[in-house]
Parts: sequence; C-alpha cells; structure tokens
Amino acid sequence: MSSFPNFAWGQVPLALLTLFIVINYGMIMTALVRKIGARVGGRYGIPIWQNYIDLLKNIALRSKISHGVMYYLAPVFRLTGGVGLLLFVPTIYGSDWHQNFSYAGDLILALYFVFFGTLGMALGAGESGHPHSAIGVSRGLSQVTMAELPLALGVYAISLQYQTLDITQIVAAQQGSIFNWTLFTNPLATIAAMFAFVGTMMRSPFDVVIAPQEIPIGPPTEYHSSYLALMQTNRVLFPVAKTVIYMNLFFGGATNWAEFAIKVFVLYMLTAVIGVVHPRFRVEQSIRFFLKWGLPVGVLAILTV
Amino acid sequence: MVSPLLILAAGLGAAFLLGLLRQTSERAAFYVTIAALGFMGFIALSWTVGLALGDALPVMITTAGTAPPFAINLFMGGMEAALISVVTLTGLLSAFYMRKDLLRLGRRVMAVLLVLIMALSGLIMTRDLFNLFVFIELIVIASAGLILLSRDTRALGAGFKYLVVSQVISILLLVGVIFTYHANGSLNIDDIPARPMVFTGASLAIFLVLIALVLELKPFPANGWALDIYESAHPGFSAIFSAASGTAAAFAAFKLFDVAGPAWLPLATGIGIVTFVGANLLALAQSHDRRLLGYSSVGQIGLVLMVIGQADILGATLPYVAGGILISHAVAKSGLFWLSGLVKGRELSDWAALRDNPVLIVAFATFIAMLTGLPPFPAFYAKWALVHALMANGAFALTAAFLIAALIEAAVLFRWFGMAIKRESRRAVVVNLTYEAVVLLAMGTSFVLSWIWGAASGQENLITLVPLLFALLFLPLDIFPAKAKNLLAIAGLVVWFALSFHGLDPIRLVFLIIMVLGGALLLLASFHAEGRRMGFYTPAMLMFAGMALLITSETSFQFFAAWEFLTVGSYFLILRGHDSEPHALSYIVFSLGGAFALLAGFALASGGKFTFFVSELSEIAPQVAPYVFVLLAIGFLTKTAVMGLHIWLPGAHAEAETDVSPMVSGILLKAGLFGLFILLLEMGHQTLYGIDLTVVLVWLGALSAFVGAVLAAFQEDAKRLLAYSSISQMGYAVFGLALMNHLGWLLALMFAINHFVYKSMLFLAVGGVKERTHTKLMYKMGGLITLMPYTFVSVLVGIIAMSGVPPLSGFGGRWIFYNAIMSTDLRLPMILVFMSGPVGFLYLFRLIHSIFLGQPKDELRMVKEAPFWIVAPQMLFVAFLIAFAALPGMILRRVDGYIGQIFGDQPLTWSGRIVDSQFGTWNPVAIWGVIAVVFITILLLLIWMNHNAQRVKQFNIVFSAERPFKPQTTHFAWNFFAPYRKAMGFLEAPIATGFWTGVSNALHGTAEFTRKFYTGNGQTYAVQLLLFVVAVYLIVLGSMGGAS
Amino acid sequence: MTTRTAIPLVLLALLGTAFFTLFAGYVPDAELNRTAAYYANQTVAETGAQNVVTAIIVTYRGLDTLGEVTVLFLTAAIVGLVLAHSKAPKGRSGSGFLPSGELLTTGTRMLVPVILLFGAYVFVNGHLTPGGGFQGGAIVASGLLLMLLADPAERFSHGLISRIESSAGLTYVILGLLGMILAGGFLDNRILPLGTFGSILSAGAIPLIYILIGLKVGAEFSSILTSLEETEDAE
Amino acid sequence: MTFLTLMAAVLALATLGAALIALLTRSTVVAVLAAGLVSLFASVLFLILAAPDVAMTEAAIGSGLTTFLFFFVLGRLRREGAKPQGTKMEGSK
Amino acid sequence: MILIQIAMLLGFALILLGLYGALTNRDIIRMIVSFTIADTGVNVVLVSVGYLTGREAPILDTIPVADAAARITDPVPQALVLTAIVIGLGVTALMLAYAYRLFRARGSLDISDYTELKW
Repeated sequence: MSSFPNFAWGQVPLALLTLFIVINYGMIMTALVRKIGARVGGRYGIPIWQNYIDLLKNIALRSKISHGVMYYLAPVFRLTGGVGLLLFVPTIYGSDWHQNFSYAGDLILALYFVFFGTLGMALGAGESGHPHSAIGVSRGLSQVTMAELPLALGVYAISLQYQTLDITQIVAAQQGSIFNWTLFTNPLATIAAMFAFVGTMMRSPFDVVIAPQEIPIGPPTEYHSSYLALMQTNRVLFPVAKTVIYMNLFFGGATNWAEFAIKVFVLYMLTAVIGVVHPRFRVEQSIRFFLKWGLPVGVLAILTV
Repeated sequence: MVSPLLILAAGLGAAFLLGLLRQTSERAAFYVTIAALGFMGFIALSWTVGLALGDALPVMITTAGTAPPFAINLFMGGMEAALISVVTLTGLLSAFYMRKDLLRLGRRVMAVLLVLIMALSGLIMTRDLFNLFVFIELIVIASAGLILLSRDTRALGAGFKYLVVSQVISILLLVGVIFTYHANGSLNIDDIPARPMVFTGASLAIFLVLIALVLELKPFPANGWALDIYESAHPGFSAIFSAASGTAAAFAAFKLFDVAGPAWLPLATGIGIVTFVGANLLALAQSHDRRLLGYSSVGQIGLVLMVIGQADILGATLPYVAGGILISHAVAKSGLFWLSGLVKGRELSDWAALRDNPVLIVAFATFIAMLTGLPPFPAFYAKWALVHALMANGAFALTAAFLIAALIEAAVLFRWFGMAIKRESRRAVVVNLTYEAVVLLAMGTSFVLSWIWGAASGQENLITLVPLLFALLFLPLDIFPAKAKNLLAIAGLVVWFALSFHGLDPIRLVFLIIMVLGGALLLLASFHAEGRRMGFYTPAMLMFAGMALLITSETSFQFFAAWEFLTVGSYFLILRGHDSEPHALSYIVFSLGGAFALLAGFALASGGKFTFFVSELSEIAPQVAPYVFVLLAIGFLTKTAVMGLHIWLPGAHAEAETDVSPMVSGILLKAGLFGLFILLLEMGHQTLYGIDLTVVLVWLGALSAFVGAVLAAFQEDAKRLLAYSSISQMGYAVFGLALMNHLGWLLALMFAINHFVYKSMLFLAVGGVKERTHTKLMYKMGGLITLMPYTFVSVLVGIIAMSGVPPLSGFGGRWIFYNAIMSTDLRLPMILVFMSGPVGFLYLFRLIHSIFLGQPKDELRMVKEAPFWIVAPQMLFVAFLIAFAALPGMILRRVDGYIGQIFGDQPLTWSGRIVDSQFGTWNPVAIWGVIAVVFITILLLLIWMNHNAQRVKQFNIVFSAERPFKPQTTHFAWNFFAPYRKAMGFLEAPIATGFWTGVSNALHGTAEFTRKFYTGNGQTYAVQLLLFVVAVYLIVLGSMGGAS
Repeated sequence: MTTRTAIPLVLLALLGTAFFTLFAGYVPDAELNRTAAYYANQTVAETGAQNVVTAIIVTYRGLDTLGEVTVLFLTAAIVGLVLAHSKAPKGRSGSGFLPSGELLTTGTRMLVPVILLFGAYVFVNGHLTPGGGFQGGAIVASGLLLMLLADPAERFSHGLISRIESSAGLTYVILGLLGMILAGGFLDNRILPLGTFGSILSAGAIPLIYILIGLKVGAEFSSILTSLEETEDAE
Repeated sequence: MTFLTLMAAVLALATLGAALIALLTRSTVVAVLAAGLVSLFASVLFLILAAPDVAMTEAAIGSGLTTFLFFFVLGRLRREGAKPQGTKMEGSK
Repeated sequence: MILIQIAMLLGFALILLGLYGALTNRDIIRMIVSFTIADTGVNVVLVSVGYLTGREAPILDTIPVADAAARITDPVPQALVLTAIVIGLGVTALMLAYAYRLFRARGSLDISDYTELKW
C-alpha cells in the first residue's frame, strides 16, 4: 500500500497508548490547574479526579435525546478533531514509537485540522436549535479569526527559519541546547504564537465563547450525557494536543514523557495564570487586542526571519 | 452598370412626376415614390456590389459634356456607392415605414422625401464645392419639410430652429466657398490644394468651408437644434435624419478634409472627440428615448469625424474603419428610431412594451450591440482597427477619451436595454406589421454587414464561427420547449469539446474542461425549467461560445472577440435575474471597461499590427511591455473582480437565476483567471517605475482574498455571500498566479478547479433553497436540514472543501499555498491571506447555519427538497470533490509537469499518491484513512453509548431552562457576526463603491449641468453655433501661437 | 446692454475679425482665373450662348440650377403643406393692408398680359441678354401677384400651376438625360444644334431649358404666393 | 471710374443705412421695406460690378418677391393676430 | 480695386448686421428679415470677389469672342449668386411659412416661447 510507506500495524497500539497517556494526563492536569486556580482564589477547589467523575456520570446518564444528525455527529467531529490532531503530530521526539501518523502530512495539516472539530461542533450546536449555542459559535468563530493570525505568522516565520514544514525536522533543529529552542532563536515568532495559544485555549480573558460562569451559553449548551462525555474527553485531550504543537514548534519538543508532562503543564499553566489575573474580554475587545498586539509582533516575526 | 446620375435623375424625375398624377390618387403617388426609391437603391447597390467584386471601376461622371473643373462632376467609387446604398435604402424603408403619414399629407411630402434622398445621394457624389452647397440647402429645406410629418406640434419649433441654424451655416459656407474659389481658380473639390492650418487667405477660406461642414455634423455643443428635431420628429424621418443625413454629411466632411490636407486633421480629431465624449455624457441624463437616440447619433457622427481626423494614421484603412462605424450607426440608429415607433410612451422605461414581442427585443439587442461595437458587428472591427492605429501612433490620450466615451455610451444604451427587459410596461406595444417588417429588415442587414466586414477584415470572420452560429441558432429555436433546447445545448457543448480539445496544453485543457464540460454539467440544472424559457439559451450559448473560443484563441483578435462574446452573453444572462437590472448594468459597464483595457493593451502590444499572436506578448519591446502588462492586467482583473473593481460582482451573481449564478460565478470568472495565466505566462515579471508589477498583483490578490471574505461574512443574502466569497477565492487565485513560481501557479489552478466545483455546487444549492423558500435572506430560513437533506449535504461538503479543512480538496490548496509562499521573498501580503482563511470559515459557517440549522420558520415547515435537476449536479460535484480530495494527482500531475516545463523546476514529487515538496508532505490517502478510522470508531462508540437517544422536536430546547415563547425568534441568524462587525466593521466601509458611485454621480452631475446649456431657444442655439465657430477659431489660433 | 445682446456682439466682432482677415488678404486677380478664362474662351464654341453667365448656369453648372429649381419646388411644396393644415379663419381674404381699388383692378387687367409677355421675353432671351429663366419666372409670378392684389378673390388653379411646374421639371430632367444619350453628358446643351451665334434659336438646348426653368420658376413662385395668400387650401 | 467708385460708396452707405433701419426700427413693416431697399441698393451695386444678371435677379427676387412674401405673411398674421386675446393661449398643449 | 473693397466691406458689414439682428431680435419675423439682409450681404461679397476691376459684364454681344478673356469679368461668381439668391428666397419663404404655422399653433411670434424642447 504505497500510500502508507511508513505504516506498520504495530503503530496502532502505540498510537492508542499515546492517546491513553495524553487523555489521562489531560484529565489530571486540567483538574489540577483548576484546583490551583481555586486555591489562589481562596477556595478549596475540586478533587483531582473530578474529571473522571464527571465523565462517568455523563456516560451513565439515562436521559438521552437527539436534535438531529448533525447534532448527533458533532461530538464525534469534535473528538475526531482532537484525536486526529494528536495523531497527526509526533509526540515524543527521537522515539519511533510516538511519531503516530505524522507522515500523513506536515505542519499545515495540523494547523488546518484544528478546525475540523470546531466546524463539526459548530454544526452540531447549530442544529441543536438553541440560540445560545449559535451565539457561542458566533463569538467563537469571530474571536478565532484574529486569534489564529499571530500563530499563522509565527508558524510562517519559523518554517521560513527552518526551511521546512515538517514538524519532526523542526524539533530536530532545536535539539542540543536549550538555546536552540525557537523560543530563543526566534523569540518574536514565539511570542506571536503564544498570543494565539493563549487566545485559543478557551480560558479567561478569551473564554467568552463558553462563558462558563453565566447561564449556560456556548456551543455545548444543548449537549448532555454521552455527547457531553465525548466532548469532555476532547476538552482534556485537545488542549494537550494543541500544546504539543506549540511545544514542538517553539519549545524544543519532548524527548521523553517526563519532559512532555512538564512542558505541557508549564505551557498550560501559563494560560491559567493569565486567566486568573485577567478579566474576560468581550469578543470585539479580544479581536482588537490581537490586532493591536498579536499582529504587529507577528509581522515583526516574519520580517525579521 | 447604369449611370449613377440616374439616381439623381430618378429622384428628381419622380418628384416632378408626382405633380402630374391625379390629385386623388395618393396611393399611386406612394407607389411611384417607392418605385423611385427602390430604383435609386438598386442602382446604388449594384454599384456597390460591382465595385466590391471588381466588375466595375470607380467612375467620374461629367456633366454638360465638359471636363471638370469647368463643369460639375460627380464621382462614384466604392465608398460613395456603399454610402448611397445606405442613404437610399434607409429612405426606402422609411418611406414604407411612414406610409400612413405620407398618404395623409399627400404627394407633396412624398416629393419632398424623394428630393431629400436625391440630395443626400448628390451630396455624397458631387465633387463640386458649390454644388455641395446646393445639395446641402436642398437637404435643409427638405428636412424642414419632412419635420412636418410629425404629429407632435413641438416639431414645428424644432424645424424653425433648424432653419435658423442652417442659415448661419450656409452664410459661413458660402463665404468660405467663394474665397476658396478665388484662391484656387476652381470650384472643384479635387483642385483644392493641401494647405497649412493658418488663418489667412485661402486657408481661412477653407477653414470656413470645413467648419460649416462640421457644423452640419451637429458637433457638441453646437447641436441643440438637432436634438430637438430628434425628439419631436416622426421616427421614420428621424431615421433618415440620423442614418442617411448623418452619413452623407459625414462623407461630405470627409471629402473636404481629404483634400484640405493633413494640417487640418487635428481640427476633425478635436471636434470629433469632444462631440463623441460630450454627446454620450449628456445622453446619460436623458430619459426621453428619441432624444437619447439623438445624442447617440450626434456622438457617433462625432466619432466618425474623429476617425476622419485620423486619416494620416489610418491611411488605406480609413474607409474600412469610418465606414464600419458609419454604416453600423446608420443601420442600428435607423433601426432604433423605427423601433421607437412601436413604443407608445416616450420614456425609456416604456420600451418594456417590446417584451410583448420577443423578436423586437432581439432586434433591440442587436441594434445596441451594433452601436456599442460589439462583435460580430462592423463597428467591432472598426474599433479594433482604430484603437490599434491610435495606439501604434502614440495617441494615448485620444484613445483613452474614445474608450471612456464609448463606455459611457454603452452604459447609456445598456441601461436602456435593462429597463426594457426589467421594467413594467404600462402600455402594450403598437401592432404594426409594416413597422415590424422594416425593423426586422434592418436587423437582417446588420448581420449581412457583419459578414461583409468580417470578410474584409483580414482576420477571422466572426459571424462564421461555429460556436457563435450555434448560439444564434437558438434564436429561431426559441419556440421549442426548454428541455429540448437544453439537450441540444448540452450536446453542442460536449461535441465542441470533443472537437477542440486535441493538442491543447494541460493548463488550457483544464480551463476548457471547466468551461465547456463544466458548462454542460451545469446545464443539467437547467432541465428543471418548465415551458420555453425564451431568451435563455442564446445568451448562455453565446457566453459558452466566447469561453470556448477564448481558450483556443491564438491571435489577440480572436482572444478579444471571444472575450466580448462571453461578456455580452453573460450580460444578457444576468439580466434575466429577478432584480438584476442595476447589477447587470454595472456588470456590463465594468466588463466593457475591462475589455477596453484589453483592447488598448493588445493594440499597444501589437504596435498597430492587426494580426498579433498572443504568444508574441513575450517578445514586445521592453519600453512598452510594462504598460501592456498594466492594461491587460486591468482587463483581466476586472473579470476576476479584484478589490476595487469588484462592485459589479455581488449584485450580478446574486440576482442571477438559479442555474445562471453557478455559470457566471463558477465558470465565467475563470475567464479572467485564464487571461492572467496567459498574461503572466507570456510576460512574466514587468517593472514599472521600479515596482515589480507582479508584486502589485500579489497585493491585490491578497487584499481581495481578505476583504472579500470579510464582506461575505457580513451578508444577509445567501447568494451575495457566495458572490463575495467568489471575490475572495479569485483573490487567492490571483495571488497564487502572481507569486510567479511553480507552486503558486499550481495553487491558482487548483483554486480554479476547486472554486468551479464548490461554488457551482453552493450556488446551485442556495438556488435550490431559494426556489423553495422564495427568499435569499438567510435569517428568514433556518432548520432546513431535515427538509432538504441532499442540499444540506452538498453545502456541507462544499464548505468543508472551501474552508480548507482536511480531508477535502480545499486542504490541498492550502498545503500548496504554504509551500508556494515558502519559495517567495514576499512576506507582508501573506498577512492578509492568513487572515482571510479563518474569515472564510466565518461566512461559510454562517451560510450553513442560518439556512439549514437552528430553528425552522413556521411558514417554511412544509418546503420540499430542491428539484431533482438542481440537486443532481450537486451530487455529481460532491462525488468529484471527494475523489479529487483523495486523488488530486489525477488532474494535478499533468498540469504540474507542464508548469514545471515553464519554470524549469519540479518542486513536487509524486510518488504513488503521496505528494512531497522540498518542505513537507501531503498524503491525501493517509489523511482520509486516519480521519475515517478515528471518526468511525468514535461514532460507533457514541452509538454504543446512546443508541437509544430519543429524537425530539426542533424547538424542544432548554433555553435557559424555559421553553421559548416563539420558535421563530430563537433562530439566531440576523447579523450573525455582530461582535466581529463591531471590531472589523470598518472594513465594510464602501470605499470602492463610494468611489465608483462618485464617478457615476460626477458624470451624471456634469451631464445634468451641461445639458442646461440646451435652452431650447433657437436663437440661443444659433449663438452657440457661432460661439462654437469662434471658440474653435480661437483655440486653433492659440495653438498655432503656441506652436510657433 | 444686456448679455442677450452683448454675447452676440462679441461673437460677431470676432467673426468680423475673421472676415476682415479674409478681406485684408484678398488680392484681386488681374486676369481671369483658369475656370473663368475657359468660359470666356470656350462658351461660344461649346454652347453657342452669348451670355456667359447663362451658359454657366444652364450648362456647365446645370446641376446646380436643377438643384436650384428643386429648391423652389420644395419650398412650394412645403409651403403648401404648411398652410394646408392651417386653414385660416373664414373672412375677408387678401393681404389686408393694400387697398385694391377699382383703378388697380383695371390697371392690372391691362398690365398683366404685358408683364407675362415681358417675363417670357426675358427667359427666352436668356442666352443672349442679361436675365433668363429665374428673372423671367419672377416677372411672370409678379404678374400673377398683381392679379392677386387686384382681386383677392381670384383663384388660381392649383392643379394647373402644379401641372406646369411638374411637367416643366420632368422635361428638364428628361432633357438632361437626353444629354447623356445624345451628347457629352447630363444637361449637355448640344442635344440640339448650336445654331447661329447670337440668334434666338441658338445655343442648343439653352433656350429650351431656360424656358422650362422660367415656366417652372414662375409656377413655383406663383404657387408659393398663392399658398400664402389664399385662406383655404384647394385640397 | 472714380464716378463709379463714388457711386458705389454712396450706395454702400445707403445700403448700410437701410440695413440699420431694418434692424433698429420698431415697425416690422418698415423693417421689411428697408430690407427690400437693401436688396434694391445691392442690385444697383451689382450693376456697377458688371453683373447685370445678378442685378436683375436681386431686384426681381431679392427685393421684389421676398418683400411681397413678407407682406403676405404679415397680412395673414395680422388678420389672425387681431382675433381676441383668448386665442393666444390656444394650442399650447 | 477700391470698388471691390467697398463692395466687399459692405457685404461683410451686411452679413454681420444681419446676423446681429437675427441673434438679438426675438420676433421671428424680424429674425427672418435680418437673415435676408445677411443673405444679401453674402451675395454682395460673392459678386465682389469675382469682380475684376474695369472689366465688363460677361455678355458677348458687343465683345468679340476673341477678346472675351481680356475684357469680361469673372462670370462664375455671378452664376453662383444667381443660384444663391433663388435658394435664399426659398429658405425665406419656408421660414415665413414656419413662422405662420408657429403663430397659428401658439399665438406667439417670440422665439423664446418655443423652448418646450430642450435639455
């Protein structure tokens, strides 16, 4: 099968293993971050296994309704987006095990596949017929158009820098010393990309899309039970998968699971910290923010490469 | 060959004979008149044919048995014969046309008509200066008589004004004649020596003669009297006054300018162009049909005068050019005047009455196309030759003025046509078989003339082109049912493809497939139309003919002609849409503007050579090359609707019919792209003022991609949304092309293919929805997913493909895009392109959400799936998209190889189904595989977990824990991206629209202001006439002072 | 002075300077130019006419003259047309400001034949002496005019006038065409023998044509005058 | 010769005078007559300029017939213009 | 020579005067009168241009044919003027007829009353 030159059946269990590790790591890490956030705010916070409880509870719920085909498929799209993203990106550098299916494409595939889940989710939310869902989608899409821009510029800058679109090669170029990280070789691109990172992690100040503290609003409004379970799974998987990309591109990647865990946690924590200290933006405010700060940095990044 | 003198003798003799007939037998008098006119026409025609075929030689006719210059002599050559044919035949047809009024007023008026036609023929033939004057006086008096044919009492005033002005003219003429005689010792025109343009002695005398003859041509602005006549006279007479008198007077002026020498030509040029521009400008402000035709006549004759002024440049082609314009004008204008008799109201919009009779609409369209110089009519060839000559001689300002005025004229005429097609007619069309027969004869003549001019062009004879004939074939076939015609049309396209695809390079082949086979595919959707669908197939096939010819064209002439065909065809198609009148107008104006830029560009490139191969673009001199590039690029960019030149597109595409929108969007836009391909292929990088023009194109492409997308996101109208999306998509394609590297081109080609597929699909889908919901406003829809599932699927696939989300083919485009921009030095424009990607996502989501998702409206709860024939092509497109996404190599590989030959590199390697570039990998099958496996796995998981999910009604939602009051209000769709608009709304500022509206308003304002000049007072007109003479005198005097 | 008069004044002043340039640049010929010299030398031989102007009008520039009579023909026709559709109110006819006394009436009765005869003389002798068809025609018409003045109630037969006018015109055209067949070209006067120089029956067809012109012009003038004079059209 | 010139000069002045009268007079009838006079003087001038044919024509047509034409029309106009004022507005549709 | 000049100047003056009258007089009849004056002026100019000082009328009854070229004045302008005069009369008659018709239609002879057609 010429389309899969590097394919071996052995990759399937390894990919599943990667998936398993990442999901569990995500479960614990997001709970931990929430707990830290609560503690900072003087509250006790949730137990560390809270995510598992939620997941099980949702799966076990008996009330199950459907608003239609797209509604039904949306969580599938969503989770496929997360899983696929993870699988299209090499996780652990230098390990043949954890290259996943990254030969299917390169950085561009990863960047565009991010939208796969978003699109599916938006469609499902749309079909649910709940106006709040649609409002959430509207906000989310509006915000992401600008939030993604600095990332695109940053990625463009580093792919020019490394003259490749291959993630593995980019990670390879950053090995050796901490100063080979893109963070240090191309700080502007990194900063630009971090704007996008912060902007798309659905955390304050950029979390108006799901507006967690208000009446239920946002794309998932109508979702419940096992739909919500799938989405919750994605909610822990997807940030990690995305963080992996940033890690690979800007922070030297990871050569083992420990490094992986630390780097992902630090990066994820970054958004949490910002979220704790910064109040929420309205959508137009965040758009303006990215235009005012993210864009110029991105432009500088591509000009100075 | 009978002596041409018999033309005069027959006219006069018959006129005198009428007096001998018995008073009561007006009918007999009428037949005598007709017979005499017919005889005159026969002589003229037989001479025309004889001279053209070489059976006869030009002949000098002496009178009184004495050689010139001692006796008056006449000359009959090719030009004379042709123009006398025009004059006499116009007279003959008008006589038929005015039959009732001629009989009413009796034989005296018939005699006057005969004398008028006789005098016009004499004016053309005579070679004697004073004889010229006599004929002019005869014409004036006869015209003043025929004005009385009108039942409009205002015509009396017009006739008197005409007499007043004519008096002034004849005074000037006589003074000029006598001093010319004194200087030359002869009254013979051929004895007038060439003289310098100075204002002393003999030169001043010839100036007076020339200016008097020019005044007979009604130069702007000394022409108010003529307009009053046009407005009030009998249409049959107006036809003569415009076609026959204008022709004869123009030829008289030509005769004099011909002998007066090249020094005087600038006079003709200047007055001619001012008239052409001024008259067309003022026509903008007209709402009265005949007065508008008057302005147009004045303008056309001005144009002829301008052409006469180019005698030194045009040389032997002058008769061809001037004749082409003059005869086109004569036929078309008389046709229009005759047509005006069939319309009761005098407002332009009253011509909507013509819709009662489709044949008349065809005639109307023919005449307008003829006047505006569209192919295959003679003026098209003339325009081609003229612009080539002008550009080759560096007359750029003149060319620009000419083209701009021609554009204004086209705007005026097509606006009128649009009104006729779209407005409500308050009064029925006049039923008069004689009128109709005369109009149809004129129409038939126009096609005959097209053949003649084509045969004499030295280029391809456009009227004999099979695709064009095929399109015209549908005119008589229009009486058959639409479904039969549709079958024939599809068969025609497929056959034409089979005949013409051999030997094309892969790029052309791709475009040919899109345009011809794609057209056939889209025509499947037309099977849904019921009834006869009059007037659809001719324009559609004309458009496809243009596109088919465009791809296979080799010379610039073929290219340009094809371009005009597709422009005109698509205009008529777009005009069919429901509210398309203003949009079709702006479409045709922009398209023709772009076409004129092309014309100028080709003319400049060819250096005046008429046969210029498109492939020679690569060899033109470096000092003109950048300008050629700019002109051609403007032409093509207008078609691709680049930002700034885009304002025609949204309306035109959105208002078109369901199956027309995909044609004009999915297919027609590719014509511009194809042009850019050719342009960049042949000319590559060009530098103007140190700026690489391809960089400008990159920026324009990127800007269009971004702003188009932003604007699309703000639309409420589904079809407008798609239209703006086209602007954005074409922006990408232009951007890719302008990158001028291998991958950029591949990107553009991929966009061409993809855009064709998904835009056709989406337009069909949205069109299908509109068929059912009767609205295009998305917020009035909602929840249609269950009612129109197939349409939903095609929209879903369409938007996934378009947004570039893997795994569908749009992603391939993005992947190539990133690889392309890696190999270029340009960076800043990328920002815009990067931004436009996610914004594209916005409008696409909005499209699918607002229509198919959310809460359905009560009134739309019962709508059915779109008609089968609209859905069927969509499903074919869906299949294609999926196949193309998995196996892009099946199309792209060959093209990639060909582009590699052009650039001499091969950045992509195709191993199996994997594509590798220097920078990365694209493995479409693997992507499909992974995504499919993951998706299916999770889906199965979900089904396992909640197989027993209960389907609930659509409005059974939580809505903050309360049931919504009314389901209708819960569909969040209007102003969907309100937050985005708050932040980015400034991009919506209608700068381009504002600019073009400003231009339009300025033109209208100028017209409105300037026309106040025509006070209607005969005395004022006479003063203006003198003012004109004096102004010309002073200007020439001033320029002489400057020159010496 | 208002702008209505000032602007024309300025314009005409400028036109005047143009005319003055013509005037100032005018150098009179010392000798006849070649066209005139040709006529001076060849008229007699070619046309046999004494009056060179007549020869030019009738023969060399015969086409002009044909046009000229056509102008009158047109004018007559159009004036007839114009007035045909504007029937004046019934009432006293006549020009209204010239008294038509008994004396005038009687005088007219005596004078008219003389005038008509004089007119005929003028156009018959056109090739010999000053005058010709136009002048003669005008004289004939003034005879009729006099009759009109004397007796406004007088009616002229429009049919007759029209028939004279038309036959004369038609014959004129036919004569012209005969020139093409029998002689050197359209309106060549040599279709008839040139005759003895200086006699009435000389100069080929010139007298004949001038007679036709005279008749035609006379008829046309009369037609115009009667049309203008009469209150009701014959139609 | 000088006599002719002198006569021509006098004639020219007279002609101009007549023309000015024609232009300046208030009475249309006088204007018509003056214009006829202009023609008549011109015809005399034509005689001086060795153009007897022209002189005859000008006298007969230019000054004779034309003047009569004017009077005929003036006569008709006067007759109809004398009608009550109401007809002034008639036909102005 | 002077004769020609006098005549020519007179002709031009008549043309200009006539035109002035035609352009400033609102009365239609007066306009026509002015035009006849201008026409006369044109005729005078035409004849004067053709005049050769001291020559005789181009009638060969007393002049021997052989001397004709040396003794007669230019006959051509005279022939032209003849035509022009007749045409002038035609146009004048036509204008007068129009004037009458206009008056019949609108009851006015003021040219500025006939401006319903404009713009």
